[in-house]
Amino acid sequence: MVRKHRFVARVLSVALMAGIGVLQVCAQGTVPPSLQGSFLQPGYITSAGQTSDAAIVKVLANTRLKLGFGYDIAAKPQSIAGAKTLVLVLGASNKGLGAAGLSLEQDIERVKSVIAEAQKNGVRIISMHTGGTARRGEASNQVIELCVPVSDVVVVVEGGNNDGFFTDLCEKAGVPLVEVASISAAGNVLKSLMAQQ
Amino acid sequence: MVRKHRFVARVLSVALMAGIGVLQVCAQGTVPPSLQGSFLQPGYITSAGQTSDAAIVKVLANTRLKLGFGYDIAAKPQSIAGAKTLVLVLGASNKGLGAAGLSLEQDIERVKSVIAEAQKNGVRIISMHTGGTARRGEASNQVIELCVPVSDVVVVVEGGNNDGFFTDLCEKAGVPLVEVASISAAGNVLKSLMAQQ
Amino acid sequence: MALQRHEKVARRKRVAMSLLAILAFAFVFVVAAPLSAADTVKAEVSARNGMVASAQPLASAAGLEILMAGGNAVDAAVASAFALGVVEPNATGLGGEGMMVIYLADKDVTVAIDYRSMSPLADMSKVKFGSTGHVAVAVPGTVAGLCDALQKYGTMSLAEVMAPAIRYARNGFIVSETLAQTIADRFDPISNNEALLKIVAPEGLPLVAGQIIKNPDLAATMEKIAEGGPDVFYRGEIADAIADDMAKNGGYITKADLAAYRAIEREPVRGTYRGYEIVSAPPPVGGISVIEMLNMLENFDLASEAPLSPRNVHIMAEVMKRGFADNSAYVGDPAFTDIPVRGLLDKEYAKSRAAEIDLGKMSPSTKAGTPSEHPSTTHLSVVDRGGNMVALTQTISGFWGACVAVPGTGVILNNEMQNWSSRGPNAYAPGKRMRTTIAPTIIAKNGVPFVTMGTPGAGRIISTMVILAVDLLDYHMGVQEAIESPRFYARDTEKDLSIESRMPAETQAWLKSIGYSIKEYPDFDLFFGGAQAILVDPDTGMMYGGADPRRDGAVFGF
Amino acid sequence: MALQRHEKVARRKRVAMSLLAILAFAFVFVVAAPLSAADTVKAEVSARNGMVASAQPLASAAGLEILMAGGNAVDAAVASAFALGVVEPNATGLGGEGMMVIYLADKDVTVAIDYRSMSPLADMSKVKFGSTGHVAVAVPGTVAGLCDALQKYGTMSLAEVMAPAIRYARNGFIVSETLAQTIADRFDPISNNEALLKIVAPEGLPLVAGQIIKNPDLAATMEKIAEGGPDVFYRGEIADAIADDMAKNGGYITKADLAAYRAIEREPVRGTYRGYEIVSAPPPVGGISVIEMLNMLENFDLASEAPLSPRNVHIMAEVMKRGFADNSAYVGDPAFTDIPVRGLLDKEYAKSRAAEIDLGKMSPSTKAGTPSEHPSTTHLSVVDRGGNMVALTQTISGFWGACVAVPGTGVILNNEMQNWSSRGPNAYAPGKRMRTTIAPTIIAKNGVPFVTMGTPGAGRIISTMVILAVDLLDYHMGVQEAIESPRFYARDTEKDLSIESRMPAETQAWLKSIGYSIKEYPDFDLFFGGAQAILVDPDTGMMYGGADPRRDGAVFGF
Repeated sequence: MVRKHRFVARVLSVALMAGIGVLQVCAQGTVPPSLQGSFLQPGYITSAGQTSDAAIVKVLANTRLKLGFGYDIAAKPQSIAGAKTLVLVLGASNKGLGAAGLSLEQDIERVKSVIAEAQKNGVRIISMHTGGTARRGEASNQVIELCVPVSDVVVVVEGGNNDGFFTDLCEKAGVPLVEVASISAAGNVLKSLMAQQ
Repeated sequence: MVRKHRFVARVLSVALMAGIGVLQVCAQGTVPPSLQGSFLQPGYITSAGQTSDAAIVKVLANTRLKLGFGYDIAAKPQSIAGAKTLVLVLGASNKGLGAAGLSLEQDIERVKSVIAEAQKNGVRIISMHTGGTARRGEASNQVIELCVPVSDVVVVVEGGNNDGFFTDLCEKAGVPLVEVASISAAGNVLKSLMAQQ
Repeated sequence: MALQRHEKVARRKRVAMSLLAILAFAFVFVVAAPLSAADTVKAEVSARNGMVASAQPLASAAGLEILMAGGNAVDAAVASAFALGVVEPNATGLGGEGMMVIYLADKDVTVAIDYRSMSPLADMSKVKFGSTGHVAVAVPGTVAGLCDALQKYGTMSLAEVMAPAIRYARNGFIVSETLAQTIADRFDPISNNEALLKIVAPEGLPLVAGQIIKNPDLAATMEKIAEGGPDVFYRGEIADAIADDMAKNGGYITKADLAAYRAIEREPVRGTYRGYEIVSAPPPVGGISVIEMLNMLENFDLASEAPLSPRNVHIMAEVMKRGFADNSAYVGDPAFTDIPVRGLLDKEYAKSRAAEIDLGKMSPSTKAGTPSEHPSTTHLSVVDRGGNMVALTQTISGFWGACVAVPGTGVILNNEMQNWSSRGPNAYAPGKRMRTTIAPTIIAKNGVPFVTMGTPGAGRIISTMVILAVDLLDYHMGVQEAIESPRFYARDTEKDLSIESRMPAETQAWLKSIGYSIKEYPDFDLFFGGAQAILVDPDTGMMYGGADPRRDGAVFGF
Repeated sequence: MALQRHEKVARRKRVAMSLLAILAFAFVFVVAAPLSAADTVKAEVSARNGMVASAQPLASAAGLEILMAGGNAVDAAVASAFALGVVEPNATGLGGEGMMVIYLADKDVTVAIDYRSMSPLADMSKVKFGSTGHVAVAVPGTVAGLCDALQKYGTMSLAEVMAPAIRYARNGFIVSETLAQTIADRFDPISNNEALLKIVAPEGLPLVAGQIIKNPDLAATMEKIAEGGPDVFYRGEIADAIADDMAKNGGYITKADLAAYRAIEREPVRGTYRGYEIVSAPPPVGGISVIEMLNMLENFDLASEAPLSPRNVHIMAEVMKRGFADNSAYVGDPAFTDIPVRGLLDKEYAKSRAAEIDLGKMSPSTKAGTPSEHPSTTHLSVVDRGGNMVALTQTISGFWGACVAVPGTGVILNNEMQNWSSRGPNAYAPGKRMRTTIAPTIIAKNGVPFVTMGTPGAGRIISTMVILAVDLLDYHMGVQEAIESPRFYARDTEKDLSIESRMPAETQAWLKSIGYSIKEYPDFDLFFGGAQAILVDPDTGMMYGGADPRRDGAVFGF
């Protein structure tokens, strides 16, 4: 079962983090060695909440880092066929939802179905929050609470975790949290998470 | 006596003006034929009241019309030695008086002495007012009242005679008044007044 | 360090010292205030010799520079409009369109120049236009309109008036919070277009507030136009680039479409309101509805009650609904649709419409089927020393238009094709201009121009123009005060009355009691548009300019 | 058509409807006003990201353009200063001089750059300097000062920041009423100089308001400096032109004088006033006296009475007289005179001076012998997004300076040589800088810059700066309100207390009763200077700019 595999990975990573003296949160920008290179190609990027931050992550991944990920801000379960890594970019955007013709509830249903598809196929999940305080709030919190517990790692750019919301959620769910200072640095973390091709 | 000569000229000019149907004021910009070419070189320009309009008349006369007049905004009696025509540019300017270090009273005394010198030597006088309404007011009126009655002709640019002040003074003193629309036109009048060289 | 608070408290204490002080204070204020009767968030700007009010300081500075170099209002408006295309690239530009109303005092000319975009000549009746990408793009009109206006009614060369815009594009300018937000919000479609991405994310990541944005390709494009005229854009090098990019990406615009484009000089629509003459932008845009609504309002004595009294807001809301219904039913491209212009502008017709209004209860809405509009529009007002006035509203439809830039040119293309209605006078046809609600307007009194005004704001443009006219002409507000007064919006197709939350509580309560459902927006919300206006005091010639605190507007005068 | 009057009456009626309305109105005003507590003639301008306040709109636009292109406050101040030299040619320019106080927030640098003019190195002790003509000219410092400031503290190239000034000089700009008046007033000496006449009377007659003035020679000169740096002016082509013109016309300035000129970086004078830090321009200019006067005022509780109460005006007048007397007695070029800077800035010394003041009667004046100063000065304030501030005051001494332009260069020369005193610390010496009263000043609170301010106005500069500081710091006025508050001026050497006629009648009556003779000026008179100031709210970072209605100032922000 996928669940069991992930449980083992979590125990290992928690043990490792304890070993380097950080319990819930990795030292800023550092990726736990156990996770380095542990995510397989091909990857696929979508938003959770229609934030255009997803497009930023796409540009980072594909234009700058040449990772060649698939991308659809409003991906459906069938979109991720063949993918081995799913990148969820977290944040609810009214403008994004409006442009996509979706309500927040509809988008949450969409994200749930994509996550279910990923879990069914053993696709591992990276959740990223790059929008800072501007992408925090009640609506964004809903998608964050949905995605963090099912993630294999969470990457948050400075500001987004000012209130410790990610820290708490990750601690509860036993998911490693990597905090970085900038969107650029988030890109570097993404690269180090991916297996060398 | 100079007075007698001027009296004859006035009678002639009044008669002439009556002949062309204008009693006190010539048709705009026209110079009575009796006055055309009747002022002799060399000419000399000074202010009455330290208005910088005197400098404008100087530029008109010398730069544009090449009349080669002498010039001193604060001319003294000895300045006009040899001149046959005196051009008084009328207007009291506080800034001009200040720059020359003169009070209005002192400048009026200076102008009186220059006029006396002119009359002594048979120098004919052209009074010009080119400053419009900006060069009218109590102080300017004092120099205008001093100069108009002793002039052989008065040239006023539009605006300066809006209240008929020059018309009344010229009528009382029997001095021909030429009204013009612009400073440029005043220059043309000056040229037509001067004898051809 | 609460210095500011300390000062405010100190000031309040002093002011509160005596009732007499307050009364004296209010008295001084009323007597000394030049035109504005109430305190305003933004200061009203006054000047004597010329004034430009636009949505961005550099665009206002461009117009000011041209006015101070001796240009007339048209020269300055064209300079500011080209500059807006650089400094508000999300809202307007060479790839967009607009409409301008010109009043020339010396020649007594009043004219509207329609440089609205048009659909390509190919049959696109089976195409789903969408809101982004190459099929969303209509043939742009800005270059033709601005060049025509300058040539016919300006006094300067294209090179002179385009110089500031070229400078800004080449040297760059600081990205504002507003601009950064529009980049971030639209980054998903933007990231699909390499050419646009190069402009707004030159290092890959979207530019953020405080960074410098440059568009050297656009500078070069404008230099070519400054030298070669509008043909460069419609028949030459830029036309080639647009047509190539369209062909490669499934777009429909060809060189033939571009070559066929013409700006159209139109007779403005004219009306009167309580003795003032209203001159506004004719169909296919919204001035006709502004006048129709004012005609209806003339049947009510608005000035007898306070500006936001329950009755007055109700009357205006009912008038808006009727005006919008007629707009939807009748307004379209006059070359393709017979528009009953006279009928819509008829005072008797307005009277009969006004008679439908029940002062005691909300009437149900009437007609349906209006197209959606978008807030990516920008207005500009200019007055020069000669009393010449220009009111100009431009747009690329949505923010960042179709999210398509033409490679190598810096030109960002509109998404006007989304503005077609499914049927009626605004149904799609090849070579037709779609309806929008923009309504640049000039108000005169006894033939002397008095106000130039306009606003972006999509569907709210027409209602906001009506509110401004009523504020100025019925309530005698100052121009900045009028711009800042609380806005509201009703439409035949919408169940809610949209209001800014500053609307008095008792008015809101009464409106609810007679059947309205209220949708509340924040105190100052860009949803209701971001107006610019200049008022010239006919007695003194003094100019008073106002800019909307709902947007980063700037009024400069000298 | 008395539309305006009609509107005002209508408005007054509405406002007068009830006492309640008036009270509500005053309340809204006090609460809503961002900083200004009273209505002002000119509007206070607010902005968040940067602001330029200068004496002329195009000069402000130049600074705004530089700020918006990402320049810092020094870049913008230098751009505006060069632009002022073009658009206020009667008051400042390459042939003049000035002093600037710079505060750099990021580097925590506070520095004054002295680019005051100096007398030529030749012995001119037997020369009567007069107020016009070549012997009145001192070696100009503007080019050295602005280039030094830019190089050390700016971020942009000389070509970038000079571009707007070059553009204005080449394209020209509309002559304002003010500029036309200064040409007319000085036309007598101007008409004696062919090169200057060519600039201000290209067709022979003086340019009048509404005409375009250009200075293509100056544009070319500035282009050469933009490319070659200040050496072009002090050692190259322009130096040749100046020296040639001097030699031909009996002037004393040689190429050696120009080559020897240096702008001097000085420690500003510093003081405190009720907890605020005052940073101002050091000798040979007037900031030291501003601080001395404020030190004296600190001994009185001004805030306990109204701004123009009889007692307060009396105290301030007595303080002004003492400060001016000390200025005359002690201030001169610090390279030639030992100035008791510490003594003059000492709080105890100020206290002993303050103790001389009899609150019940006017004291006779004390010391004598101050040089006359002239109003042809211009001030400029800039704040950028980083909190950097510049206060800069420039001059060519009298309007149109020496009324001498250097042929072929467009450069108009100063008449600073008239500013020597017959004896004392400001007596003439070769290579010495003459005293003037300019006093660009920055006020900080807890090390955070708060206000940048300055004014032209000859002898009134120092007293006006003191009034502004008191208005802002004691009376907590808004910046525009402070600039517009009625001014007054007392000096040890003058028998009269000069006031603007808005001074309350009871204050005037009481002052007369204790021995003052009053010289009344109109409501707003340029005699008292034309100030520009920017205040930054330390809590919010919001910038508030004020310009003086006594002059054509313009504040632009974004």
